Amino acid sequence: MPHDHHDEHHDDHPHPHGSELSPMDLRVRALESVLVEKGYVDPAALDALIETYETKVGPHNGARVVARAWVDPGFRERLLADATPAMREIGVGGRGGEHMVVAANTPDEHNLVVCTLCSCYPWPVLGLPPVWYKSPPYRARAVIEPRAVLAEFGVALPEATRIRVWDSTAELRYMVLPMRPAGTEGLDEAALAALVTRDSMIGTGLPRAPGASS
Amino acid sequence: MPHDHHDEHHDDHPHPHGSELSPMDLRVRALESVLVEKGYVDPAALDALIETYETKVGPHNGARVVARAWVDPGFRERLLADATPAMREIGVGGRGGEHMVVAANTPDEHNLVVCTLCSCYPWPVLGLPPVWYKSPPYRARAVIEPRAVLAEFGVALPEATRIRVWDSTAELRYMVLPMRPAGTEGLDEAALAALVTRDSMIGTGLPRAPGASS
Amino acid sequence: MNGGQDLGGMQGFGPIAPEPNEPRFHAPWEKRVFGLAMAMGATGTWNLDASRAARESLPPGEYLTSSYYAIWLKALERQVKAHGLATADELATGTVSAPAAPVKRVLEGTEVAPLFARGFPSDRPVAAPARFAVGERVRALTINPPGHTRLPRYVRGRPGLVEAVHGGFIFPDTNARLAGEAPQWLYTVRFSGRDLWGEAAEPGHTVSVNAFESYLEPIP
Amino acid sequence: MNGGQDLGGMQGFGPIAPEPNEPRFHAPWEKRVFGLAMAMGATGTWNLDASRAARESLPPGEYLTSSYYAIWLKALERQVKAHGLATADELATGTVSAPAAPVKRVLEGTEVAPLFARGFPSDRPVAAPARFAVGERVRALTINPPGHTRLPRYVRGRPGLVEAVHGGFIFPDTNARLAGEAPQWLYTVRFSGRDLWGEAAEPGHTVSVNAFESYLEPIP
Repeated sequence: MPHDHHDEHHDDHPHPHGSELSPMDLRVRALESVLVEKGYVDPAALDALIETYETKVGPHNGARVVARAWVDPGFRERLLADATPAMREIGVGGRGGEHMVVAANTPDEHNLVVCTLCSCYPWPVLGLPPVWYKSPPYRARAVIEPRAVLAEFGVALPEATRIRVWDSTAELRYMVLPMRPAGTEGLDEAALAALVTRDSMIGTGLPRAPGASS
Repeated sequence: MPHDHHDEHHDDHPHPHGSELSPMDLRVRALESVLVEKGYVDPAALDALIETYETKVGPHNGARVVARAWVDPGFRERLLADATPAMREIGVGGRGGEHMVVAANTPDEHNLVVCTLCSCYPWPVLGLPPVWYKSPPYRARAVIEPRAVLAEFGVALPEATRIRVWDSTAELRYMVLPMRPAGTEGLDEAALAALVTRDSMIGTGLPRAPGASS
Repeated sequence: MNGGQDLGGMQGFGPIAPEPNEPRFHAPWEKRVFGLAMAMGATGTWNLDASRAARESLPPGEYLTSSYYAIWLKALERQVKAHGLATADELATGTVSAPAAPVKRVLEGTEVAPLFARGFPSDRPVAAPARFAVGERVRALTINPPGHTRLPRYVRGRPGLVEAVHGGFIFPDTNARLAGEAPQWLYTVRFSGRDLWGEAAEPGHTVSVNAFESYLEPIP
Repeated sequence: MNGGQDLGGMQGFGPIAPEPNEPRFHAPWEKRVFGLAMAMGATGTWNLDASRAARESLPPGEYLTSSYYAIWLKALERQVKAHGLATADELATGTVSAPAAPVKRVLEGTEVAPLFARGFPSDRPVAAPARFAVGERVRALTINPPGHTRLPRYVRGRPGLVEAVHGGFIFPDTNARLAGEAPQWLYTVRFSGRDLWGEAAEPGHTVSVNAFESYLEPIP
């Protein structure tokens, strides 16, 4: 068994057998039982899917892409020209990242990614999206008042910096390439990757400064 | 006491004292107690307000207006030119009907009234609006698919009839003047008024045919 | 405010549900809320536009899942608290624990019939001449104010025809925030279904809205 | 569909609520729903666009008051029932009482890693040349289809600039109703904040959306 909370899911006839099971747990358990028993779902596939997205994919993948782009101008160029094959060079890609676009922040322009219509997000690059990214306030406000949204995330940009919002309305998926922080000249790629936060690749944050606690 | 369900509202300290009181009843009772005790609300005014809108105003007022317009061409002309004073001639008007507009149906054009933003409705002419008029489905759909809405109300208009929707977005209030049904030549004003349904004055219905059961 | 109240053109709500022989009120508390909202409005602490603004500022999910008078109740409670007329604790307990605040007036029982029969007109004189005339083509402005407005989203940016000029009326956008009646010319503007909804609109369908002068611009 | 999902530009939701050290899932059932939705998608009974359509067809009030994975769950239950894969009674009891229906394929545990690492590309060849070129001014059409579409309301009728031409992609509006992939050219179109929201828009703000060719018309 690859994970912890599992034993409550594998008896055939779900029923209330303890206060730890919420009505939603019971409802989902019923659905799972039926779909598995009818042969539509292989329990091993279910386990593998959950394990993949719970433990394997995550923003560390995107951070590697960013760090590489910071140290390798050729990679950066390929990444901005056609992100999907460039990411594949370092083993990043897959479901939910089949058609990647990378938008580079500059002193003049800051990029911000949203999906107003649902929750599109580059899974293999950033993992599953956080609740706030999928929530009505973010989806509603990012396109109409992005500067106010950024301020709420503690990101204060100069007045002159333009804000470019990307609404993920098709199967393209977006990652922001943040600017490399000052004072990082001596850092190697792994140390740089450690400065790259998830939010800095959505556009709602900036990379950590070197020496700042993570 | 002017009405029936009243005694549960007049003790000073609401508390659960019987299963007939819902949580909402209790919550409103608390509010009422505080507002009355603080002297903002005169209980006699509250009674009078509720009695007025529960028992006095209603679509019978509008029906009188319609019937008069059917029998009196001069009244009809004044009603369509400036509805508020015309209605006052027969004692119809007041709060929620300060600025009335009457839209007359013709064989070429059918009128339909909605308030997409809230629940604006000509109270002294039609009474308080029914729940469906205030509900999201009606408010959402009346302006984008009025013919489909009319069909749901059982009103099938000829293809060539234009549909004119009035969205009550300010303090003007609308009443539809339906066409006088065929076969009503011999009826007096009171008999005609009995054919005028509330929905026919909103535009979601047509007057009853003479002899049809009410 | 592009809130839960701005419903024109939304989809997915399902059928309309008329109720045969619908009662005026569906529970005892509904009529009390109705009466209380009317009586508190008469104190002059706020106005009708402010009450609409309070209702539509409920979070959209809550607005859309609350019954009509539940929305009135929640808004009234908010207003009462916001204006210092009662505390949250008083509303929770029903027991008065803080002194009453002064209000401009209290509606007496004997005033209800004459006042409500007369009504509360919203027309006000406006010194400037009307900017638009009947028959003129205008466009509803693209505005998205965070506060109260009476220009629904579905007409914004759309061209229409002025079909009536109604005189000056209280401007809800300022009145709702108690910033003055600031009366403006009010128009009826008629839009074609195609201009509002596109080529798939039902044929022969128009929508008329009442629009304040500052909601409109001329079409050159 | 102008449903609860079409959120761009709505107001009244209040602040965004980031959660420090947010877990991947907030309850055991959430991860099961996630996995089940993925696994059932892999049976080929429906597609990703159909699943989006199922989620957004929840009544708007329910959509806006349901948690994210609750929306997934409700949509998945609907799809399973609509395609005859299970009955309402089976889902209520968790007990199988009807024979299984055939599905196109069943995802095996060993296939997950290679399949999901490879992904499921949505680009498709389109024979016709692209109608629009980078740098061209276009207008998003005014459309209000009752079914699934990926053109958000807030850009409809608004002028923008083509900034990228991406090749052919599956057209969600047909694919969602299992009426074919009908690939179309896909563009990135950039809109100014002022064109979308009016003069009060934040300065220097633009929004880029991905728009299918049939969502756009040239600006003469």
